[in-house]
Amino acid sequence: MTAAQEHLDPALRVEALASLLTERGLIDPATVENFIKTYEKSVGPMNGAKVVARAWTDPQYRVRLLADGTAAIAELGFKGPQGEHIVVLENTPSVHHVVVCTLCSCYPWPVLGLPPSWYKDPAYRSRVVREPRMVLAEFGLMLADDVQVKVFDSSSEVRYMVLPERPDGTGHLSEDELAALVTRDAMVGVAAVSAP
Amino acid sequence: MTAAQEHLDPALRVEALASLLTERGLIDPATVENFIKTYEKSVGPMNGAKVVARAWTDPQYRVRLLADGTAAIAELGFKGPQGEHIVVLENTPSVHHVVVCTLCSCYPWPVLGLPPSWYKDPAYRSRVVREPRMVLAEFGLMLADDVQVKVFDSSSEVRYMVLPERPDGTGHLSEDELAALVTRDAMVGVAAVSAP
Amino acid sequence: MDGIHDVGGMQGFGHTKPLTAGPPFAEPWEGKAFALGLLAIRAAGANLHAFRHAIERVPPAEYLSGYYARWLMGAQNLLQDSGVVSGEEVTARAARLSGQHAAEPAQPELRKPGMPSGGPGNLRNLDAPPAFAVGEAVRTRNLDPSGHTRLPRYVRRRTGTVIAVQPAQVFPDSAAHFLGEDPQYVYSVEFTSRELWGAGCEPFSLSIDLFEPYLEPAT
Amino acid sequence: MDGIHDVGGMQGFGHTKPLTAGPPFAEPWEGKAFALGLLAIRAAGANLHAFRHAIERVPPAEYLSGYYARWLMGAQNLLQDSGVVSGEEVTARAARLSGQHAAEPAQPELRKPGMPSGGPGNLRNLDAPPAFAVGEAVRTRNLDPSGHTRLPRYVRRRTGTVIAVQPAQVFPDSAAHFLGEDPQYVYSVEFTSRELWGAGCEPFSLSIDLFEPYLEPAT
Repeated sequence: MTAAQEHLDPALRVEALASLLTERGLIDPATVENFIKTYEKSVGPMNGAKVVARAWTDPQYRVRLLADGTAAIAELGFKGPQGEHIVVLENTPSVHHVVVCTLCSCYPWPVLGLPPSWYKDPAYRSRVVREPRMVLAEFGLMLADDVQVKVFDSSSEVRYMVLPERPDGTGHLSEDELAALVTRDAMVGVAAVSAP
Repeated sequence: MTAAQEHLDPALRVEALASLLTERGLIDPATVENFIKTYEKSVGPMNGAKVVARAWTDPQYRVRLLADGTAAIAELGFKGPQGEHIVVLENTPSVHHVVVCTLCSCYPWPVLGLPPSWYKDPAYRSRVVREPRMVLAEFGLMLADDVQVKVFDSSSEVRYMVLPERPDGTGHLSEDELAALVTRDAMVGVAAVSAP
Repeated sequence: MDGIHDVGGMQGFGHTKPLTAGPPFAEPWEGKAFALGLLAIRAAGANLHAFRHAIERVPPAEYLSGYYARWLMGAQNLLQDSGVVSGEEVTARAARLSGQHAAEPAQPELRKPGMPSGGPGNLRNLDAPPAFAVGEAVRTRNLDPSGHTRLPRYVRRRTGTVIAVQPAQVFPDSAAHFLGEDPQYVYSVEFTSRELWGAGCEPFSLSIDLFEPYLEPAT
Repeated sequence: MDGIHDVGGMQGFGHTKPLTAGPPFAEPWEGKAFALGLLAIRAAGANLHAFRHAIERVPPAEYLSGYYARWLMGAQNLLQDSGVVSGEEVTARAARLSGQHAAEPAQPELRKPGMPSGGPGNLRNLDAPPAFAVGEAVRTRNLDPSGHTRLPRYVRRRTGTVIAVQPAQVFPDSAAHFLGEDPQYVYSVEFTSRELWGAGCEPFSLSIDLFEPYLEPAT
């Protein structure tokens, strides 16, 4: 069941595999570079932030986003791998959502890019389904006792994104200015968005 | 909950700890040596083998051993740490017992000494409670389909030792000669005893 | 498979890592490993589910050594399984790249899996209606598959409530082993924390997306 | 504690190691580590249960690095908890022993636990009779303690039969945390493999020794 592999430094393993696969015409180094560039430059939490800012400023968009996340997100041009069916969870003063993937590290790539280190770490994956308030407090997010905590474990191809609460005192900000406030962590549900 | 410790080579960690504890008068290097010698020389499976050989040759001892393992084993002078309450499980042509400690590596030290590497390894601990026949086959012990397999997980201070079946063709052997045939593995239940 | 990957509810992993906003790839090899993992799926004739299972099969100590390290070893598992490259080839090539002399072993024989695809992605349409409805009480079955599954240990043998019916999807337990797509409805099932962890735990609810074969009506 | 130590039924650890009849200690440091672990219990004013829990608290990747390595880190956990030595002291001493210059930090303040002992060993006599009898059907409670426990995950929420009443013993869940001996009867409870692992597993029975508070009558 377990596949034995020679112990290798991963940086060396990747070169060995890439060299063999390239030689056999199975991968193209340009495609590799393109994948890396895509997730370094074009696909990241700035996409999700635009979705959130739009939902905060356009009530009808917000309704569409909560009813059919995938379609509403595609309106802004965001789709692709790990985004076949995206459900948006709205945080309110009384309900706080937080997302995890305990079995691997499933994450809504089109809106948030690739998952950060803490999301993939066994500490987060193991603990947030057992003691979410403790984990959130460790991250600096203190929730009032009367806030309901709802944890979502992404175990199928459904991907979850949190629509955080719009902070007070941001009524005068433009959609772009609002988007600049929205963090990746808030869209996973481990932080709140702060006014500037 | 988890205690962070600097990463150290264990051979160096043991020297550092021994040096600090000796300096503080909390351990005596002679005691350390004595512990090591005891489990290298005096306490090991040769003790259990004597118990088994006695049970094979003295029917009344066998009855006492199965009724109160601790007392019958003490008759031969074997007792001490990890032997407060020893239960002996008798293998027969129709029932095969095998012992494990899934949570750590509990083992009946007075009769078997310290546990071998395979007993402490997560592969054995994880698998023998889920696919014991497969594990026994991997060790080379093939059981007929009509043999009942009974796995014992040592999760309290009760310690288990298996009384293996006496092999055929050993009627002429003395108790000492029989004891020489009995292996540690047979007394854990992962092997049978073979005639010489 | 009750592997090291199934960490939900486990204890002893210590504090969470800080919420730093670093780049997606901390080191250049990580980016390459990421791309190579995705490309290995195609090169091996495999699928996403088989790739996840290949990562689950990385030995526990190596699994815990880091995300892109296990991702890469998972990719190599897929390629080995399909006979695209052998472990010996990787070892020899690594040695040569390190400036050592190493004979290059012969290429293995290709043995790519064959499984008809119902189309791109994992969402599928089913003619039959879903077996469970929103609001219904369901219980996770006493299942313990030794292969790939998306029913983690911490929600097994538990009773919860369906809060959403999600689109039908390719069944990972089947597709990971190239036994067909066997698409199934998926339900978001909500459990109380008390049902999961007993009295004395924090009050919260947990929702997880479970495939229809994992569930039975709660009685 | 649902830690890395609770491996019963886990998959992915590969083949068993061969049944070689090597010496008890493969290398000299292992013998020293063994002795030091036992002596650390006394030096720390702790007990066997606290030592087991100290090993359980070794971080998972280190836990998997080997038996005497985790045993030794467990011993250090005990000594640190009791303020007998600090981690900084161990690091500094290790550096000095390796020929490096390292300032020796101040000794920590002793904070040894205090728990009255009911005598040597772990067997105790109880006035009250055992709650369960041989032949009785029992169910493991929905317990999930975050501290030390001897109720592994793979037998939780399962129904079995008492096959032996064992002597009452110091309760590990209490003693490991120095909360008193709280002795309890122990029952050998037998489960069918099907109850543990569902349909399709090998037929066998599993017996495990469970403390009375882990059990309730099966209804």
